[in-house]
Amino acid sequence: MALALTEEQKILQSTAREFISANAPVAHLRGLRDSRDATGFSRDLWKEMAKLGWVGLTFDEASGGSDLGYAELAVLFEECGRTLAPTPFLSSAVLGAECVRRGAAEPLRAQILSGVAQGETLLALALDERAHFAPYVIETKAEKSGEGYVLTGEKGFVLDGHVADRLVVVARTSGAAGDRDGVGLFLVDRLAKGVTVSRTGMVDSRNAARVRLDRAPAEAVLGEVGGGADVLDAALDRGTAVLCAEILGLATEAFEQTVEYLKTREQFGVKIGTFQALKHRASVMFAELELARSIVRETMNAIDEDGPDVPALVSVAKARCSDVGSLVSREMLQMHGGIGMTDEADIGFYLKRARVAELTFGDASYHRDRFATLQGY
Amino acid sequence: MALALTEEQKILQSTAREFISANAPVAHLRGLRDSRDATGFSRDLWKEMAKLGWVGLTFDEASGGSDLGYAELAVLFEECGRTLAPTPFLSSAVLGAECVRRGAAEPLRAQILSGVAQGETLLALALDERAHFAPYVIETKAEKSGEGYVLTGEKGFVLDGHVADRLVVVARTSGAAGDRDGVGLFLVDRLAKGVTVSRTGMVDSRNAARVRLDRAPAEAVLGEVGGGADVLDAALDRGTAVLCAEILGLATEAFEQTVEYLKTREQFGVKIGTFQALKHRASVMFAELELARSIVRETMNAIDEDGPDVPALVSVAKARCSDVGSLVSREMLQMHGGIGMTDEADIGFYLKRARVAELTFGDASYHRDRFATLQGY
Amino acid sequence: MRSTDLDNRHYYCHYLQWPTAVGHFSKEVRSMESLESFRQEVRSWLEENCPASQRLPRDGETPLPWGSPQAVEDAKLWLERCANKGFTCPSWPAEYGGGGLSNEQEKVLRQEVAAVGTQLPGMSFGTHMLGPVLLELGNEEQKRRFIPDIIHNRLTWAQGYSEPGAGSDLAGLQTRAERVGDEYVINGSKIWTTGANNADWMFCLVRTDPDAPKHDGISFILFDLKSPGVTISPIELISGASEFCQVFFEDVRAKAENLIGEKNKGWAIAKRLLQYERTMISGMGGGGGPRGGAKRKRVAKRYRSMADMALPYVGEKDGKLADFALRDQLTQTEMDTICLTLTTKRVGEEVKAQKGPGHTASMFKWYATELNKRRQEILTTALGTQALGWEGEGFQAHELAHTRGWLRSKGNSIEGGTSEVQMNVIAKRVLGLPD
Amino acid sequence: MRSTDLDNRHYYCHYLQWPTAVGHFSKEVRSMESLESFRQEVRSWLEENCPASQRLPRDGETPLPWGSPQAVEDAKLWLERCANKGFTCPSWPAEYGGGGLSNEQEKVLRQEVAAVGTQLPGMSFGTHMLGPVLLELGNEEQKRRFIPDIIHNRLTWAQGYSEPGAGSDLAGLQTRAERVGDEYVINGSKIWTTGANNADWMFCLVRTDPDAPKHDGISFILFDLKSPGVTISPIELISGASEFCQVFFEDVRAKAENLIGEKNKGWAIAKRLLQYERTMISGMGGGGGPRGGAKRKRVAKRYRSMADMALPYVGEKDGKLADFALRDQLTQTEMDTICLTLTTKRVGEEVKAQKGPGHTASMFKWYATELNKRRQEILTTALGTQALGWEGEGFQAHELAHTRGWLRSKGNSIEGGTSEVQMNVIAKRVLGLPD
Repeated sequence: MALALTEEQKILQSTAREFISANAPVAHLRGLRDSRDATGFSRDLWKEMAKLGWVGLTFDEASGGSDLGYAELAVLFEECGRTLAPTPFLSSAVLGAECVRRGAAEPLRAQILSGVAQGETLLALALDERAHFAPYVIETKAEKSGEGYVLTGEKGFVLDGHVADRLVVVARTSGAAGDRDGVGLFLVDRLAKGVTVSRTGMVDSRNAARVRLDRAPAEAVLGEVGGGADVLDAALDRGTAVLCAEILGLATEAFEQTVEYLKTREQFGVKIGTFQALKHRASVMFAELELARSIVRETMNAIDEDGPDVPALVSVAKARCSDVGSLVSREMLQMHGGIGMTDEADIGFYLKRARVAELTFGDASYHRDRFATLQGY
Repeated sequence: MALALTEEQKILQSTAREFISANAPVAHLRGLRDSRDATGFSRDLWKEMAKLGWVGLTFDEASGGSDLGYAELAVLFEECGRTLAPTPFLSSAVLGAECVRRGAAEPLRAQILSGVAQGETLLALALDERAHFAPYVIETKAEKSGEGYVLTGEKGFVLDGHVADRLVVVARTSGAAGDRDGVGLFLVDRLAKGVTVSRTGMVDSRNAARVRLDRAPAEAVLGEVGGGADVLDAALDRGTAVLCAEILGLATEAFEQTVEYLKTREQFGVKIGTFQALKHRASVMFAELELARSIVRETMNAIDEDGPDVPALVSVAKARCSDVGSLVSREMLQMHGGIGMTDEADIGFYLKRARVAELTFGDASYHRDRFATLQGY
Repeated sequence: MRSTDLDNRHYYCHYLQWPTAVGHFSKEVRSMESLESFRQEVRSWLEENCPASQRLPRDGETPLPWGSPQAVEDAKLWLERCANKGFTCPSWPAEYGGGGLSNEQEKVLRQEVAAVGTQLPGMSFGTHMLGPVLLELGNEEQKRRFIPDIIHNRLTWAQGYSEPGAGSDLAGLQTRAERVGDEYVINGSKIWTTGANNADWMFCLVRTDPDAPKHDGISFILFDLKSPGVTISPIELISGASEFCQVFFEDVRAKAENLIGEKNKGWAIAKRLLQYERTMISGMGGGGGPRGGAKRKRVAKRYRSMADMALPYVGEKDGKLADFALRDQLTQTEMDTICLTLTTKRVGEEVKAQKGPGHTASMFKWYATELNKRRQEILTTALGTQALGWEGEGFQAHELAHTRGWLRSKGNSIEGGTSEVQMNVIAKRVLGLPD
Repeated sequence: MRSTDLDNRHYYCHYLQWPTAVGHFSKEVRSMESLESFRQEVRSWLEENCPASQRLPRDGETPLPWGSPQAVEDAKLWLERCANKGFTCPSWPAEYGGGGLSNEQEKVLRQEVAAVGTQLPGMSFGTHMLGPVLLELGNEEQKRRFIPDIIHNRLTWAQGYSEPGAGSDLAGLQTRAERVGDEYVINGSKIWTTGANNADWMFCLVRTDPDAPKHDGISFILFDLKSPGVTISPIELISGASEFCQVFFEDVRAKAENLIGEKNKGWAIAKRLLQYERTMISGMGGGGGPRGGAKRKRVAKRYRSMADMALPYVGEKDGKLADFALRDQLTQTEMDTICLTLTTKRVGEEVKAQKGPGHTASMFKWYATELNKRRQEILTTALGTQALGWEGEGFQAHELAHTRGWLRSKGNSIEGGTSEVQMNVIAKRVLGLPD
């Protein structure tokens, strides 16, 4: 598959850019933050995006989707990244939906996915129990109770957990924290008894929550009981991949704004873009971004071909995008000087989102370690 | 103790600079290399240095020394570093002599040390058995034989081993490779039977050898049998410290020559030192060197006070000097452009020596690991 | 951002030991005996005058809570007592109320102050930036008018330097001051003015000749911020509320007698003050050390403050911090901190003979701020998602403080002259590279 | 160093896949049917004409030793056969002896060539630098005189660009050429001339108007290196002997008809050729891939060539390379290599429509050479003291080769335009930053 965008993808890109810059510029996120909006994103906007067919872009037609690929989905995430648009895309339409798609039986599967595709149903993945990404370090317990399971434990950094209708909870039926075996995925109604959700105020003004489970009943098991790691890993790889696309968009926008500033800001009677030290740093950013763009595209192609390289490529992509997002957002701030430090400017929003995305699903050194392990050294 | 040089140290510095730049400029090393000199350094020069009292600078008076400190010795090593002067200073007067000073009984101790101080006796430490510094990874065996010990094994990267009169061989009486216990230091006559020494041609045109021991008899044990690691560690810390001083001198000289080149070389009708990107890189080098200078001085003070921080400070110094030597020598080459790539210029000599010194006694990451371990984390 | 946010200073300064007493106004060397008697004098004065609440508690003592009414009262008293002796500015001439001490005496004073577990009070923009400049370049009348107030910290000063269009290029400033009678009438705006909303007076750069080349039309003037026509609005930062303000001037009237140096020659004064500022920023935290003095102890020092912060989040493996890449980076930062601290000490020793700060201040300012940014980034990585909170539940107070501190640290390499400007200064002034 | 050391190219090129056939002289698109018949044609031609010794051995075959008399003979034969078909320069016009193929045909040719496990022969300064420039900017007579020779590799060309005082600032060159009758008389010196001691002719930049602004007095001329007055001395590098030479000219006579383009307008030609050079440096290694074609395989690819080199020296712990800091760096380098390779592919796709190389060639040249330097440094660290040998016993041949290669790699970011120059080009041409 090609790494350059196809004509169709270019059209999707320009449609998305137009729609998102009109409906969800950075001011949109700022407004939600300043008004301390209880949802943290616009449900109306989300439904608009569903109507455009974006939410179910990769779902099959039976689930109300458009049967397109991650290559197309990445185009949307890149555009959302440019304006830092807050939506439940990652939590519902990728993480949650991939778990359901791969793990749920019909008719539950189609029922939930079409709800998601229509922008009605929101999902969230309740995974993290530590401050660092470690998907098998699970102590939340799933215990047999009658026909089903009840779950007990505590989860943090649950993206969009505060508004999700259903939670996909990662819990353990056997083994010890750190074991890949014994991990299962359980679908839980957020309003079920024993479920307590509290929103946590994040630095990037996006949405996350803590979830406490106290013998909360599961409505269904996704995948094999105790063998959920296969589904989980596939969902996480895809979630990580689209997060990379988001970072790529964010960093591209940050870079372009910075280059523009270098061309217009004057100090010492000249444009600051004439300073060679800044030029060289801009050239470095340009190259690093070009490399990021290529690996993101390749990763999406591999996902769409369901190739055996997906995990390795996802790690290359996340390591690189974490580093690039960090580099570009820091340089953006430094090169803008004092104005970048003010809340009034949007620069801080880019810096904050880049840092959160950097740590989400493992940072660069996590993914270098994972890649090396996958390569067997 | 002060970190700035004292008046006495400044006098020593200028004496040393005058002597070494007159007698051992880089051309001296080049000449030895080009003539494939069998010794690899000038014995006459070494005796001159002995006469000046430099070789035995830190030895006590009973051993023919001047009873001065490592703070003074470091001044000499810095100056030797500036011109890459090849001498058996490190091997004989620091590594070997420290082992003898700390481990040998009188009268052997004073006899050997005064031989060293006079520039007559040469010592070498036969330690490495791996391509990476790992002082307790010793498989060379010391076996009881009659009154004494015989040694069997193979050593590499033995500095000045090809001309040493006596070798201090690190060998094991018990335990397994990697254990600190069971390591002993044995004094061996290089001409004894069972000892085969072959010189290895190193990239920095300095002197190293492989030593094969086939039931070679030890003349004496230095320190406790099987408890030689205390002596060894102390000697290695001091050897590493003076090596840091050498790198500091080397890097300072490389930096000064580079700044001078930036001020004189013209391209595009201007001095290349006007280019801001190069200015900033020069400023970075300046700062990193200033920091290196301070830690080298502090380390010497700690050695002279025999303080408990010596191992930690040595690791800080070696990590920093390894990095600084590498940074400055690479920048020296890049900033000089094509001329730096020619053998005719001296720049390659600095690059090569910096790389060898970087890997000698552990590189930066080795010493960061050691420091963290010493700090208990 | 031109100015220094005092609140943030501890983020990048607390691990630096700048030799504060470089001795700008040293006198004749006293003999060892008289030094010893001076030491005794200081010691008993301290015993009598330094309130217990202003010292680190001795073994077994219960510390007074910070900010308790008693401690606040004591702090005022301690400042007043020190100011009366001139000890807030120990080396300044006694004729203006300074301590009048020699270098050696000041050193003794600081040693004894440290020995009782306290610090000399009153460090401020007045004592460390404006004061030294006034003593060097002000006229007699100006010194008599302002120096005693500075020593007693009677006025809080704001620094009117940066403007919206003139950040790194400070000399591009556009705030106008026109002479009208014995006053100047000021119009324009300043930004990044630390603590302007709590300050009494401002030392301010103004353009008094708009037609001259940009460096030649600037003057350095002092005026009361309570004057009519001054409007002050605080600035919100990416890290939240800040001490920074934007200050607007509309026909503000300043007395002409408070113009320092010559009219249109203010640039040299401005630069001199910047050198003092850089020294202060890069070097703060000197003064009171731990009880027990500076003698090298026979126990190894511990350098693991970052590791201790990281451990609860990262965990251990075989007795080592479990994330090896993080451990390596963290250790390098600890090491660089040690080296930087030693360098401030060494350079301090080397420039002892010199008067005033040298250009290496640029190196310290630049390196210390970049190092702090690095430190904050590494700790953010170490704390993981616990470092990503903004407010509310789910985060401990120190975690939220870390997040704000991390964000705030991004300004360190901009305020007080950007890192880029500092590197230019090093290249030009220290290395002598051509323009 | 201006020129490219062919011998060293594999150090930084072998892991790059530059789309070699960007199609500078593309023709009309052929229909799929005729393409398929072309493929059959090529396939049978290859089966008949490509000697077995010039292919990778098939399973079970014994490879012929490289450099054996048979292989050398076969290599000549293979070159001659390809040249006769114009396949050394597949897309060049048939009228000058080129292949005259369309983009699509060239692609098919390369696929089939790869499928039999070989490469198209004859890559040289002639085919990849001088040839394209002559076709674009030479006159008819010059094309007829030189292009066929280039296609057949009958002449080895040297590139007379850099001078001792003109490295990065190529246009500062001082070698003079004065018109005397129908000749130019050349005096001066060139440096970093790759393979001049084995070359037949030189394409050379000379100053034909010393009074004009520096870019306006340069001409581009070809002449025979066997001419009287040419002296060639090889240069020894820090890594040992090299293909580089310094070349001195004393009243060397070149025919005026061999001046390419207009007199004093040679700078534009020089720059154009440099773009082709950068493309070649950053992109070499295209062409023959492994047998089996480019279809994504259903087994995961292996990216561990550096780890495999490091393992025997560093050892394993829990199945991981035992030095964790090294493992992290090494992995980053492997990852960056993957990303760079993909980027050459992506940009290749994106510029397919464009004619000739674009300015991103600067990015590839810069990034690939810096990446190779990084790779060499990491491997040096991995090999430890075994990477520090120069010659003689105690080191394996591949270890000594590594040492030389590490040293040689330092020149990569200087020759062919320094990294600094490439970054300037990116900033100006790609990002549009002001001068």
